[in-house]
Formats: sequence, C-alpha cells, structure tokens
Amino acid sequence: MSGLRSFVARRLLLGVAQTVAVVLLVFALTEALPGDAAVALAGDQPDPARIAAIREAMQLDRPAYERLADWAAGLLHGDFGTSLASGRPVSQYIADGFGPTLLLAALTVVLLVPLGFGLGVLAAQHAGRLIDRLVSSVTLAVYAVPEFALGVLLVSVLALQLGWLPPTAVGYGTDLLAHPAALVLPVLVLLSRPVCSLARLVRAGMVDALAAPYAVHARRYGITGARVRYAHALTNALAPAAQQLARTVDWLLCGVIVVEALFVIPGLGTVLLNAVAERDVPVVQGLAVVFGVLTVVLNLGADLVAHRFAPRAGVAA
Amino acid sequence: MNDELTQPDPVAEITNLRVEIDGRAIVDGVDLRVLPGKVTALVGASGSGKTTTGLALLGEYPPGARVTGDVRAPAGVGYVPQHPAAVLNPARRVSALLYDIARDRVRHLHRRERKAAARAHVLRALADAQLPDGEALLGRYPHQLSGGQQQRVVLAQALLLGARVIVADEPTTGQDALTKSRIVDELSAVAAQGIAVVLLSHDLDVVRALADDVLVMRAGQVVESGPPERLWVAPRHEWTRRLLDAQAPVAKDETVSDDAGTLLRVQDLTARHRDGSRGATVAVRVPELTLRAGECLAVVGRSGSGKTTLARCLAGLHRDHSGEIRLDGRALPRSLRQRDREQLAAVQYVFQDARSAFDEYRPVLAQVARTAVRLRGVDERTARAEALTTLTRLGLPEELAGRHPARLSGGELQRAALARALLAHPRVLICDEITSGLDTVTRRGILDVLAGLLRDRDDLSLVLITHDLDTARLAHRIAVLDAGELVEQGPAEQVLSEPRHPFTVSLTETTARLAAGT
Amino acid sequence: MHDERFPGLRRRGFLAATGAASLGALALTGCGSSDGPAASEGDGKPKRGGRLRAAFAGGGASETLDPHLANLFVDAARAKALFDKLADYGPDLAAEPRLATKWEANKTLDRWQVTLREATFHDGKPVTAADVLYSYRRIADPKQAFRAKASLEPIDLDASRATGERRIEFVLKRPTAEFPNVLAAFGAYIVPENASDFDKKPIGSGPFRFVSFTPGRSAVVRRYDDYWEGAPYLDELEFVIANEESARVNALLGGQVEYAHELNPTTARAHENQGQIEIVRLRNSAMQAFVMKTDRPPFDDKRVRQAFFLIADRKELVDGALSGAGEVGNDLFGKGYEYYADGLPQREQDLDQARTLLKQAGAENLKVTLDTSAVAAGFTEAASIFRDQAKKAGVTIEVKMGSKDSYWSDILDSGTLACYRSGAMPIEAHISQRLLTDSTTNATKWQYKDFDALYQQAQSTRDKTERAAVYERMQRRLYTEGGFLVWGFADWILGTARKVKGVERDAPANTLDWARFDKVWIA
Amino acid sequence: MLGGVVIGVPLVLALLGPLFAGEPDPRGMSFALGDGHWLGTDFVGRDVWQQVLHGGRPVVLTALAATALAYAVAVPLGLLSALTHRRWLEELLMRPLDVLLAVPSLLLILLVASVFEPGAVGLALLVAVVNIPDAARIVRAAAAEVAARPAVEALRMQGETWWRMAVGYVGRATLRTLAADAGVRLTGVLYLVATAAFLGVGVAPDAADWAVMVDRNRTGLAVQPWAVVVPALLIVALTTGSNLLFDAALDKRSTQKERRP
Repeated sequence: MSGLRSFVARRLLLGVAQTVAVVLLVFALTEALPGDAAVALAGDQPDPARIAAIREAMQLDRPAYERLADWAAGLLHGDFGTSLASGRPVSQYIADGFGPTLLLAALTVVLLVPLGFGLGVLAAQHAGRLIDRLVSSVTLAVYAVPEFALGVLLVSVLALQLGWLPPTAVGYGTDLLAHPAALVLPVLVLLSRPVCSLARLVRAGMVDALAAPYAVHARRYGITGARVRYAHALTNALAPAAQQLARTVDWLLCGVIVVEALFVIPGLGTVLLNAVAERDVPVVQGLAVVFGVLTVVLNLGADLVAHRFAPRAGVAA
Repeated sequence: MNDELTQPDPVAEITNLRVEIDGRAIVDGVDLRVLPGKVTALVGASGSGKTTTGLALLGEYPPGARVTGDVRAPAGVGYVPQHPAAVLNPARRVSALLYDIARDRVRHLHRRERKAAARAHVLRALADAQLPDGEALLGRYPHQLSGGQQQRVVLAQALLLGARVIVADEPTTGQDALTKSRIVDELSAVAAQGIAVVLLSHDLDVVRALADDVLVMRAGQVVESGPPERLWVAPRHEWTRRLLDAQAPVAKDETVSDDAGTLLRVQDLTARHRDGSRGATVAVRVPELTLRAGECLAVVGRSGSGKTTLARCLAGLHRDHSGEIRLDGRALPRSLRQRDREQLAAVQYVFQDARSAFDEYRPVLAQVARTAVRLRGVDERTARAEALTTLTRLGLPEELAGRHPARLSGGELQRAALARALLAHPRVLICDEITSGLDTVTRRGILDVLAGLLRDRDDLSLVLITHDLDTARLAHRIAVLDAGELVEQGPAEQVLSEPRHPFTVSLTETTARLAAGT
Repeated sequence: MHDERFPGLRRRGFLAATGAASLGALALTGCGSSDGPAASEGDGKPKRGGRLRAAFAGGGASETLDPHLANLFVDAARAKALFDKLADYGPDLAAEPRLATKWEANKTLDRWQVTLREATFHDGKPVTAADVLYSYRRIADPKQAFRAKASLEPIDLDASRATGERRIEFVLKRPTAEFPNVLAAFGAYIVPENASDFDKKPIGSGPFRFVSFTPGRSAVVRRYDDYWEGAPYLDELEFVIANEESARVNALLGGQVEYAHELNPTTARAHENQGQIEIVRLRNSAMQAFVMKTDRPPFDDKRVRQAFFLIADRKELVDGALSGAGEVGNDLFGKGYEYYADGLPQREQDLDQARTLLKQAGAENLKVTLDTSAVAAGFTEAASIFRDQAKKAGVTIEVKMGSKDSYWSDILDSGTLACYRSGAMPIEAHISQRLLTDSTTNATKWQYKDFDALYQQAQSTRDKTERAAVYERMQRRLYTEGGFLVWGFADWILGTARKVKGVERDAPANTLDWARFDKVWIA
Repeated sequence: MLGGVVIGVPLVLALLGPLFAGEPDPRGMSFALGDGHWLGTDFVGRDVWQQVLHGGRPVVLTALAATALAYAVAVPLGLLSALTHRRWLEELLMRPLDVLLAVPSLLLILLVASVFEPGAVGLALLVAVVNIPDAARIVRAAAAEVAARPAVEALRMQGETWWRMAVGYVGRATLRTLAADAGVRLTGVLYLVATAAFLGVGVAPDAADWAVMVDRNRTGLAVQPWAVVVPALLIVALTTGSNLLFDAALDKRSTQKERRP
C-alpha cells in the first residue's frame, strides 16, 4: 500500500514538473507567435503610435521573463492574473468557460461508457459473426468522419429538416441545463468518435481475453459464459479502456472547439481560441495550467485503474 | 486379470482414441483407464501425444482436430497446467478466482448462508491443496504469489470444483528436488482423497515416486504400460529402455590436472536488484569462488537462490554488483558493454530459454556464424563454414541449421545456442539451466554434448547453473547457493556424498528419495 | 463572405474608424434631415411590442459594453442601442446630426459651435455640454488607447468649453472643414459625466436601456420610452453571440434568433426568395483591394502599377472571391459615397496593354510576392485568382500566407503587394488616414507633397462643389497611378426572420442605419 | 479484399487523378450545378470534379508524410530509450514527450501552426508533432518488451553493433505492433488534417485537398452538396479501407504464426 502511495506522490511531483514545463512551453510558443496583444487589439488599424500606447498600457514593454515571473509569483498565491484584453481576472474566464465544458463532458461520459462498453461487448460476444462485422465496420467508418461534417449533417437533418431539436444553443450561455434539447446534438457529435474508439478497444481486449488460457480454464470449470465475459474478459479490457477514457475526458475538458463553435457553446475551447487570437498571454497561461493539471490528474487516475486491472504491468513512474 | 476384479470401476476411460490434424495422427489408438485414488502417469518425450490424451479427458482437442474413439469422463475434471500463471486471470484476486467456482457449490443454500458456506469451501480447498494459510493469500493477485503457490491455487480450484479426476500436466518440469518432492506430496495427498490423478510427465523420478500405473507413449501411441515397479525393472519396449537409460549418470572426464591455474576468480561479489521504490535488495553474495582452467563447476540452488544472478554477473549481463571478477588475474569490466572483444569472447553464456534467445526472423546458421565474425574477426564465408562444422558436430545437420528458429525443437535450438557460444572460442562457458525445459531424452543428449566438450577441449571451463543434482554430477566441483548466500563448495563427490550444510543435506536427501521412488 | 471558419480569429477589426486629422475649413450648416429608416415598401404599418434576438460574431469573454472600447461589429451594434453620438454617417457616408442639432464654424474654421438637442439619459438626466466634454476628454485621455482618440485629435479639448447647458464651443488645433466627420467618428459616443464602469449598469441616451450583459454570450436591452427620436417599437432586444456563420444561419432557420448578422453569399443564395428567411444585402460595404507599395521596386515604377491595374479581371475576382456578392471596383475607394469620382471609365482587363507596359518598365518575367492571410473572407481566394490572372500576363506571383492576428500590422510597412480591405468611411477619412505623407496607416506608401497639398486645398475649400472638384482631381490621380488596386465592393449580408420588418437596406456597414434596431418591428 | 476495394477508389483517384485532371477550366459562379460541371462548382467557382482529382494527392501525401515523420522521430526515440541502460538518457528522451502529451493538442495546433509557415510541409510537421509522443510511447513499450528478451542479450554476447541490435532485431520485432498502430494513426492523422482545415490553420484555405474541400464547401451544402459529399466519402473510404487492409494483413500474419509447429 505504501508502495502505491509513494507511487502517487512521485507521480504528483512529476505532474507538477510536467505542468511547469507545459506552462513554460506554452509561454515560449505564445511569445514566439507573430504579433502581441497590442497588435491583435489594434486589428486593421495598426497605427504604430496607438500600438505603442496599448503596449505600454498593457505593460507589454517589459521583458518577457519579468512578466512571466510576476505571473508565476501571483500563481503561487492562487492568483491567475488578469486578462490583457479586458483587465478582468483570468480565474473568471476559466470559471465561466468551465461550466458548459464540464456539463458537456459529464453528459458525454455518462453516455459514452455504457454505449462504448455495450457495443464492444456485443461485438466481442459475436466475434467474427455478422453483428461483429457490422459494429466493427460502422464504428470504423464513423471514426473517420470529422466532427464538423457529422455536426453539419446532424443539424441539417434533425434540426432543420425534421425540426425535432434546436440547431444551436445560442444565447443559453451557462444556463444550458434549462434547455436539455439543445444539448442533444452537441453530445451526439461529441460521442461519435470516442464511442467508436472505446467500443473497438473493449472488443479487442475482450476477444484477446476470451481466447486467453484463463478464460478457457474458467469455462472448463463450468463458469457461465456471462460470468467469463464480464468478470474475466471485461476486466482485461478495462485497463486500456480506462487509458482511452482518460484521454477522452482530457480531450472533452481541454476544449472541444469544433463542437463549441458549431453549436455556440461558450466553453473553455472558445475561451482558449479567443485568448490565442488576442495574444492574451495570461489567459492562455491560466488555461495551460488548468489543462496541464487536468491531464496529469486524469492520467494518474487512468494509471491507477490500469494498476488495478493489469497489476502485472507494474507502475513505473 | 485377478487384480482387476478387486479394483473399483474407472472414473474415466479412453478407448481407442485417435486425434488427427491435417491428416496426421498425433494420438493413435490410445486406451486409458483412470481409477479413483490412483495416479496414472503418461510418460514420453515432448510431442509424444501425452498432453493431447490428457486434455481429451477434459473434452478439449487442438483446433481443427478430427477425433475418433471413445472418451468417457465425469462432469468435473480438474486441470493443473505446466504454467499455472497462465490460467489465473492476472486482473482478479485469488478470492475472486476461487469464489467463482465455489458459487456453484452453494447454490442450493439460502441466499444469506451462501457467502459463509462458500468461504468455508474455499478455505477447505486451500487446505487440501496444501495451502493451510490460504486465508492470507485470498486478497492477493496471482502475480503476487510464488510459482508453487500459484500451482496450489490452481489445484484448489480443481478441488473446489469437486473434481473426481485431475489432470496434472508436467507439474515438476524445471523444478528443483525440494519443490518436486513437495509437488509429489501434494499430488499423493490429492490421490489419497480418492481423486484420480492423471500425471503427464517426462520426469521419470517423479513418475516412479507417484504413479500406480504408467503408460509410455511415443509418437502418439502407447508403446508400453504397467506398474512402475515392473517397468523400471524389466522394460519391454526399446523406447522405455532408452527413457530409463537417459536417467543414468553421464560419464565424465575426471582429469583436471592439479597444476591447472586459476582462470576465473570471484571476490567479495555482492549483486543487487533494483526494485522500484523499495530500493535495492541483495540478490547474491559470494565471498570467494574460483574456476580453474579445464574445470567444470556446477552452481546449485533452488529457484530464486541467486545462482542465475551470479552467472549473469560473470557474463557481464548484470552490472549492479560490487566486488571483483578477475580473468587471468585481470579484472573484468562489470558490464559487457565495457568488455573488449577478447574479453567478450572469453566468457560466453548460454541461456535457459533457447527459443527466446534467438532472433526469430533469421536462420539459425546465420546467427551462429555472426559470433565468429564479430568476436574473432573471421570473414563471413569462413565463419559460415565453421558454424556449420560446429553445428554438425553438436548434432544439428545443415538442413536443420538453415531453418528459422520457429521450425526447430527446443533441444535442437539449445544445441545451436551452444554452437553460437562455442564459435567465440570461449575459455569460460556459462550454461544457465540449459536442460531444465527439456524432456529426459533430449536433456540427456545435451548433457552428453557438454561432457564431450569437457573431454575434447582442455582449455574450456564450464560453469553449469542448475537446480538439478543429477546434472551437477557432471561437474568437478560444486558450489551450493541458498537464498543468495554461498553455503558450501567443494569437489563434486564430497558435496554429493558428504554434504555439510543442512541445506545441501536436505537437497541431496530429497534427490535420493525421489530417485528411489519412495 | 465572412469567414465561416474560425470566428475568433477574424471577428476582429473591419470597423475601419474614421479619419484622424482633418484640415481645412468650411462652415457646414447642420441640420441634415434625419428621416429615419426608409421603411421598405410592403412592410405594412409598424407595430409595437415583441422581442428580437440578434446573432452577431463576438469577441468572447473580453467583450465590454464600454462604448469607447467598441472594436467589433457587435460592440458597435450594442453601443448604438445604448448610446448616441453627436453625428453619424448617412448611407453616402456624409455626417448627419444626431445628438447635435446643428454645427457652425467660424470664418477660420477652427472654432465650431455645436448645439445639442433636448435628450435625456436613461436615468432621466438631460444630456448636457458637460457630458459631451467629459466623454471626449475620456476618449482623448493620453493614458488610454481608445480607438476614437486619433479621430478626436484635431480638437483642443483644454480650450473647448461649454457655452451653455446645451451649447459647446469646440476649439480646434487647426482649421478643419470636415469637423462633422469627427463628431460621427467611430466610437465617439456620449456617456454621462463621470461614468467609467460600463459593465454593471451602463447609462446612455440611446433608444434602449440596459437589462443584462454576459461577455461573449448575450446582452439584453429594453425599450427606452423617452428616447428623443421616439421610442423603439420593440419591447426588448437581445444580442447573442455565435461566432460560426453556420451557427447563426442555423439559429435563424431554427427560429432561435430573428436577426443574423454577417452571412455568407452562398447562404444568401440558398435562402434568398425561398420563403423561410429574408436576406438583406447592404451594398458597397467593404472595399476589396490589393495594395502596392509605391515606394519600392517593382511598384515604384508607375507603369508596373498600371500594368497590374490592367491584369485584374474584376468580374472573375468578384464571382470567385466574393461568390458574386458584390460589385466590381474601379481602383477608387468609396463607390456610392459622397465625393466619389464616378465619371471615370470602368477599367477592364487588358493583358496585351499590361504586357507592353511591363516591357516598357523593363519588368518582363516579373516575380512578386503577394501577402495574404485568412484574416478576412475572400482574401486567399482573391490572391490565388489574381495569381492565375497575372500568370497570363507573364507575371509570376507567389502567394504568401501570413498570420491572421497580426496581418494588418505586418503588411503596413513590409512586403510589396498585399490583400487589403476596408469598411465604409468617408472618402476624406480614407485619404487622410491612408494617403497622406503623415498618415498613420499608409499601406501603399503614397507620399507626395503635391497630393498632401491637394488634400489641404480641399479641406480649405469653402464651397462644396468646388471641394468636390478637388476631391475628383485627387481621385483621378489615384485612378491613373495610385497604389490601391480596388477590384470590388462586397455586400454585407444579413438574414432576418420573415416577421421582422423595418430593416434598412440602404445602409453600408458602419453607417447609422446599419444594425439599427429602434426602427425595426415584428409583424 | 473488401478493404482493397474500399481503399482502391480513393487511392487510384489520389495517385492518378492529377494526370487526368487536365488544364483547369475558367472559373465559374461558385456553388453552381450543371454547365459542364458534372459535380458542380465549389466555393470559388472551380470545377468540383477537377478539384477531387487534384485533391487526393495532397491528402494522401500529407497523411503519409506526417505518419512517416511521426514514426521517423518516434521510432529512434522509442528504440533508444528502450535499449539504453542509462536511466538519465531514457528520462531525457521520454520526459519531454510527457510534457508534449500534457499540452492539449488543440493548443499545440493553434500555437505551432502560427509559428510554422502554413502549407503542406507545415501541416505535416504539425500533425507529426501531435502524434510523436503517443507513437514514441507505443514504440518504446513494444521495443522494451523485445529488448528484455534473451535474444538481445545473446546479441550483446556476440558483440553485435548497436545498430544491428536496435534496427536489425528490436526494430524488426516491433514492426507488427507498428503496423497495427499505423492503421489507427492514419485515421487520426486524416482527422487532424480535416480539423486543421476547419480551424483554418496550416493549410491554404482554397487548397485542392479533400479535407479542405469538405470544410470550405460546407457553406454550400444546401445549394450544391456534391462539393462536400464526394470528398467526405473519399476520406471515409480512405481511412476505413486502410484500416480494413491493415486488419486483414495482421490477421493473416497472426494465423500464420499460430500454424507454426
């Protein structure tokens, strides 16, 4: 047990280092972008005097490392800094964007897990037969369709032609829960690819496990097919599925820009894109911290699950 | 005929079984009667069809097999495979693996009583499988158990099932004498409960110690059968005789001239294993060990005693050690990366698992020849010719040598591995358990090759790493390792006949007991 | 046109602000008629009540209701609903009085008397001269970088003063004939004295009063019954943000909004006269051009510039890059605006003549790099179409994609040839901002003393007709050898629900009647 | 077999298309149907069929180049870190990738795309960068398993060169894993290319490229669906087909393996 605890501690420490590295990398890349917040704000009126004035007002004339150090010092006190573009606190940006993002992610995951596992199990159960082929090829084909193409298709058919669902969530803002119908299409689009990859992984894991000597042995001892499938084979598929799930949740939380844009959901992805376009470095940095921490925590969770279900693999930090 | 009347009815019976794959019979005309409380042994080299016959009792056949004949077996037949880890789901705790089976046995009870009853069943089965402290194991995962514990858990599963027949597939292969004797005890305890045991093995000592009835198989057919007492004394079939002969000690070259200098000297060696967070654990500690030129040294110990680690230190494969290894008085670098060509060539190593020690994508001959090219700077063509000569001498004709490893048997590959090492013209050849995975006849062949090498090449010294005292008899001197400590060393005869350390004593006694078939 | 791709990356800008400095002097007697929107025929009788939701591309969480910080279309539309300017642009970009009822200049044109109309802020207080001076001083604050600061530069705010409750005397640093353009400048909104926080509860004098605001999502305003021009018809108006064009269209089709700003020509074509929604095209809204840097090779030779004028097949550019939603240009800014020189012959493609000119200039086998970026719709398309056209005249154009976020700043001083566009502004402002030696955004590097002198002459010409003649001389020069290859004017496309009436069609983007909701009603 | 047919159509179009496309027609009205354009015109009035013929090669080449590039970095990294016994070297090689993995790919795309020159090369680089950490981990895991086999130690005992061990044996033995990974990765790469087009990064917005076509022509979906539907179907066929093909190849090899004595 203490081994596990020290593993977690080491991973968290590593995670902190990783997050710091991510922030540094993001800072460097953002600084390397052409133009800065002043140029971006000036837009099509690039009057040099005005740009200089804005730059001074934003304190962009200070050296980069000084700005980074100030920001980092603030972060240690839990202060994410303030936006260059609006002067509002970055934490407010993140908090505002997190709500819709979290809601979408939660809904997607809640549906994703039963669907992905269900399809995977179904295919594995009928491995090599018609249902398996059907599930396998449909998931493969859907997996290859870019989200925006699927989104456009679903909106045209379900919302505009048939009028069953609202085409966008425009104007609902954070109050998305009050308009559940508006969430159906975005969640459908978000689900499409993860369901496919999860189902394929579960299927592959289960097919492998069902052919493994221990599954043969269990059947040999009269353990029912269902029990072999769920207690033995499914547990085997859990470790890779957990890794995939962590990656999916990471993706869902770190900005699903295409879906946010198509359905007008002001989540973190939108905040990020705006911040990059505005060269709003503190906001980009704040998001990098949030994303970095999320990634670290999710991967750690997935590794712990993997450790539980594939204990032999060991946990090397 | 009279005997049969007093015997109970068989619990399982195979009549005239024939199993064909692609038109080739792998089992042909086998008859088998399995009696309750008795141990029936199927003996034969690998590929003789004994596993196919054994699995037929479970109603399992290789994919694509055509089966004729009659197999009658009760509903629950237990199976203990050679590698028990493979049948234990790595992702489930021991408790889950056992309760799965116990569940069926408590189905008739009231829902509330089931749990306690199942638990009682599980604990009893563990105790019957010689795991009295089984309760502590329930919370563990299979990989956290030792090999012996895994085997007993699998046995407990069979007992839980209420199996009236248990098929044990090569349960002692690659095990040291003490473990073997423990397994013998386990299986006889099982038989004592009135369960029929079908033992598939090529280990004649174990068969003799356990079996009530023996069937000798070759190429899918039963060539001879009878009680072991009779078979051992008066084998009728020539193949049985060969099997028994393979047990006889190998004639060894007794002459190591006294003036032979010290070739390899190990001093104050302490090897460690790094183990993740827990830091380093000491794997083996050897204050002093020497090897003279032309001598054969056997390092004996149970699995986990550190003998392989010691061998790997010598070969430069295990870097994490302190102390000194001197060749001709010159210190050898710890890692083989730092050893020059000459030093590499001087100390060669042959691996336990020959199959995984070959590149599966290139012909064996090409791989063997590379040693001469890389370590002796010989050109490709000469190396090839030399490799061919050596392989042929070790019993691997050109036709076989040109094949990919997958198309050679374990014994053939081990010969090739020896040839690969010999092409370096080594002065020390380390053989790590090179016979442990092989059947008796093949093993005998390899041991004969080693004995021949000792005779023919005076400049070659051998280090035999083994758990098997029979193999160790080949050596001039024996060093005994127990739990990482060098507990005894001396001339072979002395260690074998007058062991001083209690561990050596128990080892020799058990071996003797097994050989005596008691 | 408007970029359906990534919104955040291009929503910025386009609201070309009006000119900074204006010279010259002329008394313009104010009181242009404020007719209000010319209701399209068949709209029936205006009806009170109802709620309208309007979808715009937005600026995300950095959005603000501070009218002086307005930068985007949605900012301008919201500011227009909540606030007023002293003047605003009519459909021909001439300044029309709004909060000001009249303006009069002294003889030297450096002192202007402006009279305010009787109007009240949403809190019931009257709009006074003090409010105007406070607003202008706030904009001109040297510590800030408000967009309209440059436009107000001609005013000496320290010397200007209130001469009555509703009378202001503006003292100018120099004679400025086009002073009304300054009053109409983009972002020059009048806010109550001492107002500084606009996100909580902004108070203005506009037709709608504040209800709620969430940056990047929505802003809700209600009818202001005491609006000086008469209360709006709508009860409530909500601005919602949808950056994707397809999202705006879908929301409109799905009945989630009643007004969608900035649609694609294709969308327009798909839905025009289909009965589901109304398509409104605002003509002459955006000039589309290539800019040639006249101070460096190869464009320092006017024959090369003339050859390029002749290479362009404007029809093909409009059809290809604007999907046909626009008109061809004639290398001059401001088609349809006041002072536009529409007497000049329409230039057509003439590859032979172009080749001859290039040969004369010794620029055969010319190779040029054309800077472009996805910063505005149609840019990259225009670039590749023009590349193909130039190939036929033996000119090799290499198209170079630049970053959209810094594009305008990048092309200002570097490169030789670049894609360019501009929103509506008076022709005078276009010249003063872009074509004078000291212009701040002179992308063609058009720097001629005699041209500067012409501008000054125009600004000091009292008579409007005479002034128009000077402007025509300047435009003729630009037409012959200028650096702007203006190939088209894009329509600005709106979509509305069929029940929405009173949307003005003759209103280029940025003018008074564009995005004006107080004259709109729901049938 | 099915995979062959499914992948055949887009592949043939992609590779041979440009040969048959001929000279571009004069531009017409955008999103028009008929008038000699049997698939209509696209968003800038070009013939869709011609664009389809031209647009496969960049997609296929970019996807292949990006996949190849990702492996070109990932394979040496993975092999080196799997085979080295120097802990610090392994950390040095793999830790930066962990960092890269923790940067959301969206952020990475946005930033890297703006720093690099857009275009086919930039896009391939970008997509490769996003793929490297994951690919390197897979290579490393597969190679570490192989490197732990006695065969590698046997090669060391023979004094073999690092190159022969790493490439000749370990690399060879990991090929199977790589082949399985390549099918999935190709799908991911095509998806990324298409998404990059949606985000407007890395590609010229009017490039003749199936992925770009899908995105850029979707505004005309209601007027002229072929400009979207045809390239979209071709992309789906390309990815589905390649996966089916890889699956089939792997199945064949694994059954062969099982048949061995």
